Amino acid sequence: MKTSNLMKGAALGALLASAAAIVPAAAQETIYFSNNAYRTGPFSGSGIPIGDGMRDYITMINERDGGVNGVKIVYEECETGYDTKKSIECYEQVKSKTIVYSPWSTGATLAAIPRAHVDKLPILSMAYGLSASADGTNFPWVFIPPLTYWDGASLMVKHMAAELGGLDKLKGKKLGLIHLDAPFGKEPIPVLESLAKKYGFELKLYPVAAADMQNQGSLWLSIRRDRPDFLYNQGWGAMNPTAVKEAVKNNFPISKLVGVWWAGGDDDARAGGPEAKGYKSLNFNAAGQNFPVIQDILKFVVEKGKSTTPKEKVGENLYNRGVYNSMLVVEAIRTAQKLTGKKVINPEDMRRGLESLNVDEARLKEIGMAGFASPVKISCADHSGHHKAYVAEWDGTKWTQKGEWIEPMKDEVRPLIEANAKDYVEKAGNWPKRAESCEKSS
Amino acid sequence: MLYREAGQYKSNYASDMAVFPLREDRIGLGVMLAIALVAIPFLGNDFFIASVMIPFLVFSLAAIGLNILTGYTGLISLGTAAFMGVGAYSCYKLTTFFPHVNIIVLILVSGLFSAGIGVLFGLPSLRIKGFYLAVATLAAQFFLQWAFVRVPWLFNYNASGAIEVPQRTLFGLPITGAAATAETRYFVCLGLVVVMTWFASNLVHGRLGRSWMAVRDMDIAAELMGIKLLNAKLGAFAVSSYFAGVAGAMMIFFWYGGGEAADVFSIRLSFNILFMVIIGGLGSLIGSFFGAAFLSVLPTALKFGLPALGVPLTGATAEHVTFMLVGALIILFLIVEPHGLARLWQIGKQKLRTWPFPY
Amino acid sequence: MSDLATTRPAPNPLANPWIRAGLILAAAVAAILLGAQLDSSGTLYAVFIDPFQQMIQAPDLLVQTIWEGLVSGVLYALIALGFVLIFKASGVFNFAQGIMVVFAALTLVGLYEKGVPAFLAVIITLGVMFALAVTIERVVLRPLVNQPDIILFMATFGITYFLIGFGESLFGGNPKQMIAEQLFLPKGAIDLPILGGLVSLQKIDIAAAVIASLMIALLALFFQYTRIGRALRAVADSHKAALSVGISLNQIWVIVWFTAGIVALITGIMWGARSDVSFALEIVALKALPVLILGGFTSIPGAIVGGLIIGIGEKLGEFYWGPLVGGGIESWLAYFIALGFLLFRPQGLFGDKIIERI
Amino acid sequence: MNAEPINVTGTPIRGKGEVLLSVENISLRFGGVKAISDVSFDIRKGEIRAIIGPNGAGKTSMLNCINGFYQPQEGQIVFKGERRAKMRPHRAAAGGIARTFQNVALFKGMSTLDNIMTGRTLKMKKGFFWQVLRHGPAMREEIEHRRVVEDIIDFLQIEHIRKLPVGKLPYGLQKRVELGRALAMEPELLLLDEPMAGMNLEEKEDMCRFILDVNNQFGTTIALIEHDMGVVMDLSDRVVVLEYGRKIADGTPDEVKADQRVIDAYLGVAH
Repeated sequence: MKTSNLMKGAALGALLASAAAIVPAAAQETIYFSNNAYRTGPFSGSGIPIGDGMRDYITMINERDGGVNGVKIVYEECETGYDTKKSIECYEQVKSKTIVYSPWSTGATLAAIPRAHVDKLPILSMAYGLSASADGTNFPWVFIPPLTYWDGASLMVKHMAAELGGLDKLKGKKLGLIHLDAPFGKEPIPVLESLAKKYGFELKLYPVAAADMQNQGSLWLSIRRDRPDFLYNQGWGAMNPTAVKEAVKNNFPISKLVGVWWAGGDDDARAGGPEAKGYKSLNFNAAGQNFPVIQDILKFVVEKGKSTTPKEKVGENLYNRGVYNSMLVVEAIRTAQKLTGKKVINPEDMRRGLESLNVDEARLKEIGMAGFASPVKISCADHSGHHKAYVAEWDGTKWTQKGEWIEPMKDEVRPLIEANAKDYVEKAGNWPKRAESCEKSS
Repeated sequence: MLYREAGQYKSNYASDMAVFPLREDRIGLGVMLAIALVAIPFLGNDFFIASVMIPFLVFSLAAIGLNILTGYTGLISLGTAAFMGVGAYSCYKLTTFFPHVNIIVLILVSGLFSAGIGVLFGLPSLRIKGFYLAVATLAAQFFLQWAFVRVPWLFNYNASGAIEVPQRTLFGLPITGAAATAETRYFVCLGLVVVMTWFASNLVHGRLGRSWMAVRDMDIAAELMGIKLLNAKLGAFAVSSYFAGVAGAMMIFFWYGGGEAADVFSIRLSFNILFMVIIGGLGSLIGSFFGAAFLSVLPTALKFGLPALGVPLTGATAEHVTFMLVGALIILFLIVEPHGLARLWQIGKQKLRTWPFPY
Repeated sequence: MSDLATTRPAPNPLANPWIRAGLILAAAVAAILLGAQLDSSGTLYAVFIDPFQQMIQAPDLLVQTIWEGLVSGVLYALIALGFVLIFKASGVFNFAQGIMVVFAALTLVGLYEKGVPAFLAVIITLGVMFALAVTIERVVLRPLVNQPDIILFMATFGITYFLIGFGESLFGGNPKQMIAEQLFLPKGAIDLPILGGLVSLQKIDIAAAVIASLMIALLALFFQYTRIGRALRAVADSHKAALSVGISLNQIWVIVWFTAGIVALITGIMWGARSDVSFALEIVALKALPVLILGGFTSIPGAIVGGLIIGIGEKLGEFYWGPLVGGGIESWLAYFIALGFLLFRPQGLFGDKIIERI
Repeated sequence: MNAEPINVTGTPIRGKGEVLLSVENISLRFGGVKAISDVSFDIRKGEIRAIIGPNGAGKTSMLNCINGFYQPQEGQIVFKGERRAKMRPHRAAAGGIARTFQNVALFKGMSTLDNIMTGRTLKMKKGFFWQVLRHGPAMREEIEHRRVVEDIIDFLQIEHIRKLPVGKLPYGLQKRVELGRALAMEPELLLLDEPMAGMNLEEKEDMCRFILDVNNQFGTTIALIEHDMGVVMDLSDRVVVLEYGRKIADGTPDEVKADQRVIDAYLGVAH
């Protein structure tokens, strides 16, 4: 009897929850922002620091500044466990409330893209998701700053060339791509293939099935056999620490192993022990606490006990990336407020704000992020910006910047993106034509 | 006094052989259909319809499919999700080959591909039984899931490896693609599920269904009665996979709306559908609905319902509690009624039949 | 009583239209393959000749591959062993064995992170596994006694779900590092220059193989020479007969689940030391299932031999034949190997004979 | 048994009809164990043929050979003039051989009605698509066969348990349902494996009556294994006696009763 009552209650609750969907926004001057978090499941090792960073930055803005131009941001998390089904549930749940959808998984982004264009809800997929969505003409509602996986792949080639001493030295070299055998993992393949053809290096693929993330033995044997000169790791979750460990175990020169930015978690590198020193990863945000913005988070949030993050975890690479993502949200809100003159903005306004987003060096300094990231500018046609990133290196205890910020090969990537976007739109059939006008300022 | 068989005489075999011989049952069915057709679309909001009802319908259909195999024929399968995937990918391919054929026809046809693959992976069932077979079906699960990722032809060589759901219409109304409203998608799903459930009910009440159950209860005796084990078992695999395939196509076209499909049809989903069948009741069609309702609606209800009730559960904690609660409820239900929710339903009806004088 | 139990004589497979169609199809495929020439670019060459040439040309890699397969085979066998123990004694197909591995390892690492000394943490973890065994016996097995197998199987799914939620809420879901050094597990590798190449054997892998063998030997002794061991064997033969001679089933179940818990902990430590401790391990545990069908659900030697066949088979397959189809075949190859064996021995390599009587 | 007069000699052709099935030099081994060695006998149309023998004599194995469940290593079976070394179970069923089992082998999860309906499987021809619709031809066929099944239910007097799942029925009734299921196949040859095992006297009498009625009314040939000598001697026209897989006697009940080897086999020989 007890159970049936409980079930009834729960079912009723679900109805109530969905019925009460509009409440928070109506409260007073607040902006509601829901973020898909994954603090559970096999990927939570990455999900927790990211979620912490995002939440703490927003809390800091609310605490320090009293919100954005006086409007507090109500931040809520919808737990997905990195599961597409739950992400879609979250989308349905928040689509009428949030000003921007933050999917936090490539699968969730892919599922949300068509819906968002009908529901007119902007998606901010920061350096993940569908690379082709950088084409603002066809995807007016999707934003993918500061760069795409395809840019990342081109950066890898540039890095390789820099190590070897020039693009012409690439000829005859071998690049291995270890990737999760899923859309996320396969994203860089087309760009790498086209670059391999152009520069005459050989591309070897090493797919890792999701079930075998921690069971990479035979894959690394193949790597031993093929002896690639460089390895690019498009991995996620438990796959990354395993890859680092296996590289160490198989005597692969660890400095030649470069991860995509999502393979740059502190836990990923730490797994390899002292031998992992020299492991590299692409990055578009700085790690560490030596930035005014992180200090402010410590001061206004962590030390006041308003965060669940332990102090020593603040400033870790993925935490800072969460901070960066929230910064983009906040800056876009600010831009939207300026554009519309409204204080409380709606998703439509948010889209305009994102499209006109321009965080230059000066602005970065103002918000305490000088040197934390490269400037970001999004335009009507270019929803990514293809901004600079750098190669980070693990020094045995933390991530450090190695070398300069490098520009992706925009000339190579952009045509591919536009062709791909066109292809996507054609296959989808009846894709809504862009009706939203561009801002004059951008 | 409402639920009585007294006074309802059957004067011919046809009426005695009806699936719902009692008038009250038929009225009950009508009421349920009315609720599904009228009350839910009018009273439910988008979230309820899109995230509760459509998943429930899709899972019910998949559970019916698995129930035909496991509940009626006694063959355990852990590859349901893969067979669903075959349906989804076939349907996707069919939409690109035949863009002008109605999507519902394509969905129904895509089930045939799933049925074919199901028969192929059902062949070992002729030699092996029980848990051995269950593990053998895992071969199907992992192989097919690998193929969904590794065979680029299946996803039209899309760079992202994802599949898109194009917009298709029925009587001028979009029923797939992002422009289709939750209500239209719900109505289409409901229609398909009702018709296919009717088909399933016809099958299990006829000769084929009896052969399946005979194989389940005592395969040797069934063989000596002249039932060909090969045909019965492979037939069950075919029909079961057909249902799974249609459910899979519906899942991608009416619910997910495209995206990272290979990931969706994972072993987890196979397990979930098996839970639904067992919790709902092996060998019971209505049980499949109960099981699907229990296991697909409960987590959603807990996640979004508890906070609404004022229980301060957020994010991760809610997820952990959901996992623990679902686990505990599975065990509890098995202890209380190992024959599933369908048996509880029957007992309830029996009580009602004799109420208020049970002796 | 003239019904002699027997295996039935095999029916003539050719009489069957389905199988005949299958054979025709296979013949057609073979003909097409033969059409492809046997030169170095043909498919046949790539399938039947090239891999073996590779093996001969680089024997060090072959040895390394087999070693890798051996080690993962040992670990699969360990997980499978947990299944077999429980299946023998209680007839339960314990799906939760995988999550028990994760749970045990997480408890160990979690306790260490909370400041408990490593070896004390091991002891406490053993205590936790014992408590788990008692709880499962009380809450799950006892009320479900005499239910059909599939119901008990489902109940272990319930346990799995519960443990996932419970484990994550206690220790968090992020991957953790195994405290291998603190447990004095060796690190580093031994590089053997053989056959004109270098074969590197990880010390942790050697340790894993040694510990696994030791544990299997201990279990064998335990079964053979102790009173509880005899009782366990009696229960495995017949529940009712065991009951009738006064063996307490409940006690036996606790012992068996606890033993499986110990096996799980050791598996967790070994696997955790090789990669990391995280919930993703639960999926790796599924690999124990083909091992089980290969070795038979009730045979401990079967679990070991099966583990080795699967481990080595899938590594060789992935390494030499995987690239032909784009790689990643490791995720399903194990099941196909097992299936292939099953078609010839439906009861597994060492399983009890299937008897059909009427 | 004696309460009811039994008209054993009522049908003139009894025991003299043409041969329906003959077993020729059958040998069956399981590994090293010889279950049946070189046994031959025949069953004539319309007779009741009993197979008796002590435990382990190979009686059930013999029935299993006849309906193709076991395949003898040597010897042949000629059924309705067709000679074959090997028989497949469903071929036997299609040819008109039905049977019941020593330990009831009913489909426990199904109702009495459904159990007996499975006996009609071979007679039902409507294809898959009509079954999916369960209307028109499929429904007509279903009703037509239901009628036959209802006749059998009437005949066996099990109307009251028509819709109950058979798993929960008492043993005697289960045996009766099993007989009904075999009858539903309208067999030419009915194999009964200890149809009266574990029954009380009253149930045995009922079962005897059913067997005789089946034999009389439908003209079904019956081969039965039974331990109750009284029943065997009263019911059967001819008896074959097996011991240790060999045939030791074959003839009318009176002949068999008088045979010294049979007496030895049953009472034991003083060595």
